[in-house]
Amino acid sequence: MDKAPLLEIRGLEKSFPGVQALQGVDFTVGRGEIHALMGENGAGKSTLIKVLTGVYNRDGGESRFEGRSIRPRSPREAEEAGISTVYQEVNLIPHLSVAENICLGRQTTRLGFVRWHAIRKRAEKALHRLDLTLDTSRQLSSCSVAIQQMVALARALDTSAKLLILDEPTSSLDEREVAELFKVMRKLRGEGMSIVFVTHFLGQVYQVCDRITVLRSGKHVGEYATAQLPRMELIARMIGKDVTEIEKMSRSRDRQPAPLSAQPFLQVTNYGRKGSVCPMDLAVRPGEVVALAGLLGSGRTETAKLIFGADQADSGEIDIEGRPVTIRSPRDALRYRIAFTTEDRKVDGIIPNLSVRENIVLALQASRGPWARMRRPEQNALAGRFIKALDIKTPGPEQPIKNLSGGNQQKVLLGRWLATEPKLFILDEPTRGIDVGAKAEIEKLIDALRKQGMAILFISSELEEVVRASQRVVVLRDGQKIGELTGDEISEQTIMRTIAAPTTDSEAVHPAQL
Amino acid sequence: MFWPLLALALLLLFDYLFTPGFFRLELRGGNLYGSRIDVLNQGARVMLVSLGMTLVIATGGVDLSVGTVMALAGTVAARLLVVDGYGFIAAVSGALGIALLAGAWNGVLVAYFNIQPIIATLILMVAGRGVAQLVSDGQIINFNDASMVFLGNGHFFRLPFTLTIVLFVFVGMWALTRQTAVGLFIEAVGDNPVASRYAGVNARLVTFLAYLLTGLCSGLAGLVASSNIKSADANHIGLYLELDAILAVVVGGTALTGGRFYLVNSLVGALLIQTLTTTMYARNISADIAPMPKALVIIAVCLLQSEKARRYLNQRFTRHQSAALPAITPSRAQP
Amino acid sequence: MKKLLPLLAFATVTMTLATGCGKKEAPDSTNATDAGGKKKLTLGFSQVGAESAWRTANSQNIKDEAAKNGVNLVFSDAQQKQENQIKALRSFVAQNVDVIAFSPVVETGWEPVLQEIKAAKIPVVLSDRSVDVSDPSLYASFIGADFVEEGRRAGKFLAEKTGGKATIVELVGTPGAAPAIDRAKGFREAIASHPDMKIVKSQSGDFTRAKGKEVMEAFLRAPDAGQITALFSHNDDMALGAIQAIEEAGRQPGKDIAIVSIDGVKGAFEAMKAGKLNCTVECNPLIGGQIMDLAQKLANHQEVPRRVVSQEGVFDQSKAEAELPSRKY
Amino acid sequence: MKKLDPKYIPLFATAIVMLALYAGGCLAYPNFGSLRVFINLLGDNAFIGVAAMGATFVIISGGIDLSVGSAIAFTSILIAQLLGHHWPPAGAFALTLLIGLAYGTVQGALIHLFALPAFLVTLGGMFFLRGLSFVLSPESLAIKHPFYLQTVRTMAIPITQRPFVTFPLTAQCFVVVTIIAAIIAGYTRFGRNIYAIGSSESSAILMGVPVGQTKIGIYALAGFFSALSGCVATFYMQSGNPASFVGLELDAIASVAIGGTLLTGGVGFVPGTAMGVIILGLIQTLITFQGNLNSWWTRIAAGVLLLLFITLQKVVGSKRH
Repeated sequence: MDKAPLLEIRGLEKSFPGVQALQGVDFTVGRGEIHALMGENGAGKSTLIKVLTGVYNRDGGESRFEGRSIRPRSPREAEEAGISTVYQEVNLIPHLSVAENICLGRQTTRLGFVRWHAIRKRAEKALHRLDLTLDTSRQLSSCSVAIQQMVALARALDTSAKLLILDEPTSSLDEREVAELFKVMRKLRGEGMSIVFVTHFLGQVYQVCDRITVLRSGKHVGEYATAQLPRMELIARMIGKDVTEIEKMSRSRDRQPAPLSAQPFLQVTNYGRKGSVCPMDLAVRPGEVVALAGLLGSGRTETAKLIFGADQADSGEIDIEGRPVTIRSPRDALRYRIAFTTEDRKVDGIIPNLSVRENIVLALQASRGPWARMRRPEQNALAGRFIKALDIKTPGPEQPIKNLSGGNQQKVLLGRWLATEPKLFILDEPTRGIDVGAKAEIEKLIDALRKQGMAILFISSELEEVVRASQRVVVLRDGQKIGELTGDEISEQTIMRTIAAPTTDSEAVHPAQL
Repeated sequence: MFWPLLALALLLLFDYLFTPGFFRLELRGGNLYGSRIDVLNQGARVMLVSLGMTLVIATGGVDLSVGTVMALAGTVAARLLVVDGYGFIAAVSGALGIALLAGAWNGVLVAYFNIQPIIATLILMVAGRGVAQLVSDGQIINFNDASMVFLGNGHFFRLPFTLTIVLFVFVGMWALTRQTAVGLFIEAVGDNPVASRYAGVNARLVTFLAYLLTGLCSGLAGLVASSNIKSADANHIGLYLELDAILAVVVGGTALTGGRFYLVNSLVGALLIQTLTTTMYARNISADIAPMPKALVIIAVCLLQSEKARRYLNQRFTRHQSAALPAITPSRAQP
Repeated sequence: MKKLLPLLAFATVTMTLATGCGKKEAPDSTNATDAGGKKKLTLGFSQVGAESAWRTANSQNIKDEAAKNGVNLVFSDAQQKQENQIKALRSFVAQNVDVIAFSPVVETGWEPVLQEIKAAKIPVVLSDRSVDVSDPSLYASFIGADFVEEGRRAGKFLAEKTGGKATIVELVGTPGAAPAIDRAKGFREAIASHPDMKIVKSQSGDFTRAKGKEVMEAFLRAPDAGQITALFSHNDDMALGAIQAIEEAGRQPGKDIAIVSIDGVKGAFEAMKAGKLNCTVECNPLIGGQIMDLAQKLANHQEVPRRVVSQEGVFDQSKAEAELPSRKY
Repeated sequence: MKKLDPKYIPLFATAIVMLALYAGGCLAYPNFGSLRVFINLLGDNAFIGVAAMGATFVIISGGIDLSVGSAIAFTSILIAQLLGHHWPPAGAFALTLLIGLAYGTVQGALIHLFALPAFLVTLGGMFFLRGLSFVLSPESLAIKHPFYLQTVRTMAIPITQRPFVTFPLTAQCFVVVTIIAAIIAGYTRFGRNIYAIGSSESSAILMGVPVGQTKIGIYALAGFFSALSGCVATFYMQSGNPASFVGLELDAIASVAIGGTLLTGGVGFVPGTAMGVIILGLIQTLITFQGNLNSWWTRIAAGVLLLLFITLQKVVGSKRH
């Protein structure tokens, strides 16, 4: 890295309505290096990449590529400048052939007509650089995800790319496929290409990356040489902690009482779903908060969805209060008094155009069925009660929920489920994206519910919160349960250690680095 | 509520000023009589169908087969009365039975087989009229059964009896959707199907029910339409009525993307459409040209309701960004 | 190459169809024969649709007469679409029928298909409606009512009935259809000599009852509606619809407003009996027998008259009661 | 032969249905197998075929166009009027096609720029053009221009003399337009972009496909094909009729669906559409040959086929996952 860096971004700003996604972010990528871009949810990784590749327009800041100032206005312009991207989920056209996917938008033409022969040649050539031979006339959707990923990579290589951005390319690959991908990445690096590698698999970062840039909450945390940043440190940077500080305050937590009952409300055994959650055991008792901890993509949300019946399990049993049951849909879950607030409020939480009142009564009404409509006074009383109890800031119960702030929307959703008087409450990131005051209130609420004897499954990426709230912590990594902490074991440090600890069976992918 | 009423008011004002006789109302043969009564009477069919269509559109779907279901119901009733010699009750039950069946058919295809609503209902729209022709054996069946004729021609409290039917259906529909939780569920499913499912709503059943009710409404409209001319004409009953109904619902402010629905507004929308038609008749404009102003009304109202259109001018400055973002196409049909 | 595959498949399939089945082409080889070995006449008939009671009676009569005369009838309903009718006619040619008869949906646009039929040497009988073609040899005979005469008779009756003084509204048939054009023409001829008879409004009711009613309602809404004293309807169905509209308007059809229409369907006789309709000029739909007769002659290369006018009368209320029982349609 | 790609299954089913119907007709009715019937299938359905090509592109892109029938009627009456006012045919065609292109562009722009549902916009287009046709002329107008009286006929290619069978201009148009459409779909960037948008619009954006331009272009193309179909229809009918071609959009959509095009977009075959058109034509012909079936069986059969093919698409589609 004797020459000037390939890409140099200074003070990048980008905001969306209500969110400052990037605040003065710097990012530098040298020539011929693999550079990891790390950060938890909401850190601004994908925004940074989308600005870089022209999907979004930036609000401020500067980016220089090969010494020239660039400002691509579309993915195509970015490609022309030499920046190619492989996105998180394979963003290709499933119904078209492999060859076409590689060349779409820049097909070889003669007199305006597409030359299929030339396109296939090009595609084969691009795949060849990845040491891959395959029938390029195959429909993409008939290929495995790994192959699709390779096709996406080939597409990126088909242009004369100098910088390749891989946005979480490994999330749906198995170990062998990941190893294959890494081989290709190293080969490309050898050819002088620079690669930005976005991933949440720590092991992988230490396996292939030369340097690491960490973002948190839209801000630049730091840039480090991989070899000089121990895993523990990296995790600490990502979640915004200082390792030494954590070591010091390892006993900062007042011990919380044991659960009220020994009989678990929910007991899952060997419960899993291919491709998302490895079979695992999990129990939640009344009066107990069990936290699911792990980094992004560790399978926390997937586990919750499985228990709630939003996804269907393909192995294992589930017992409610000691009796075996089947939960195949959220309606089943509701029948067993299980509640679930989802991670993504906008997509699967709020009904945006309906009022606060209607959003609150919806689940209770659904559990009562369509014919036993709650009378209006009852609805008003219910809505009023939760608006008051949860201190929901709204001009009134008839306000469409979309007009409320994130924190208040979250409270409405909590209210929706509390109205059904659940026995098990699954809370997936209940405090994400809401202000500090509301956060504290929600934490207090969780504690109060626990004391009332509710069983709570709590998911949060903020370890501090996890430690404060839970009696038991189940640690997940890569869709697998890798540990369970109880009582005094629960501290940010131990959780991080568990996450960072190498496991014997995946040694090849996650080498010890701590 | 504001836009359709304003449009209706403007149209009526126009008629008041420029269409002589439009506002005359008199008592003839003991019944109220005049253009405005015509609007109500002729508009009854559109109103009936719009009521059902409102629910379907609220779930994010659409039902193209309403006109065909009208023809089916009318023909079945006439056939039972005239050809098979059954009584009035049997005829009406038969007609409404077939209408419910048609609604159930659409509902199953959309809710349980996940076929896009446009296509699923297109099947019945195409084939149904053929079935109606078979039922009538290709004939126009004339009938004189007094009860049957009363449905579309009788008077009640000096007003056309059809209005009573509309009122009855409206109240029934209102009770069914607003006095039970069905309305809330429909709105929830139409607004955010995933979140509704997570909240425990049986989205499929709700969708199915919407199509079923639309079938019933169309059946009633078909009875009224054929009764009005004392004959069942499988070719012509309800022709293009689906378009008027969709228009009435959209003008009434229920978005084609689903969600909140407004039964009363749909009725206002239906009246607006019918007033438009009647005005054109009264002004001696051929009925054939009538679709043109209707089309302009559709597009104008939709543009007014489109957020994107409203923001369009503001966005011109940051045009590039909006072009790069995926256009939000409101199609729930995608699997 | 892959892109071409479906196209190639398609081409192959069509080629196979064209050549494989094409060999069978053999003129006149396959017409049905009856038990006696005598060649059975095949008649292709393309009907307009089923838009009115008159039309369905006409269809039924043609089917009945074909059965009675031992004619092999290929009947096709065009659903009031000209494009369907053209397809049906061309299909008749392909089927090698002996004679083609049809009632055109509209007057225009028949030149090419009639030329094709002529090239195939199949005689054509126009039933009930005429066509607008430059070459008169394109059809052999036209059987049906004289629409102009019908219009004249209606006009004459109305002139007598009202004493030559009337404010008339007119319900026109399908725009562009021969009966609509000719009936309007004949009616105007007949009332031309009565300066006090005026047509104040004229709109299409498409020959259907529903439209007839709707349009009449609109007529009756106009501020000068009170002056309307007579209605001329191009067919009975529209008149029947209009009668309903007039009754709803609180006026007495047949008395306040004199009504004359054309066709003579059963419903019209019932209305006359009830005093609601003043007169219907018969347009006889029972021309099936005559068509069969013409077809037989044409198949045997006999001379046929170029114009056959169907038998019809004018019925007013006085004759209605006596005539009603004998009306089948 | 490689393993059959599942997306071709509906297409093969279409071919089989078409062959079966044809073979059935040949067996059941004498003369059904004649060359004339076969050519009639192309010639009689040419205007549907041409319009269905436009609909194919729209549906592949995941949209819908309901204005087809009205657009054809409008075009036919426009041409009749222009020729009646002594325009030269070439000028009349050019103007008509231009208008078709323009109105398609407007529809596309409304759909893309204002995010209005295609269904609604084209419904508006359907109403508007139907009304406008009646403004141009309330009744059908004969076209007496010599181009129509002679040239159209002389342009038919004679095939056999006894019996005298020709390959009419309409059928020629159908074949040529099918080939052009197939080339657009398979061999132009524009065509490939349509598939990409229909399969995954968000991916297409990220892959640098000019989505907005293409979407507007699709509707413009559909408008153009509708206008072209109107021209073909005037060759067929030698008249313009504002009341004609009602409901043709449904035939077009049904043909496209029967031809194996996925109604959710992304997969579609131009030749399949041509086969779909022919299948519908075959059903109609069969019913005419049968001679005493109610012609409404055509509609019922079309509905049943539509259902069958949609079900087939669902089954094939779900297997792929």
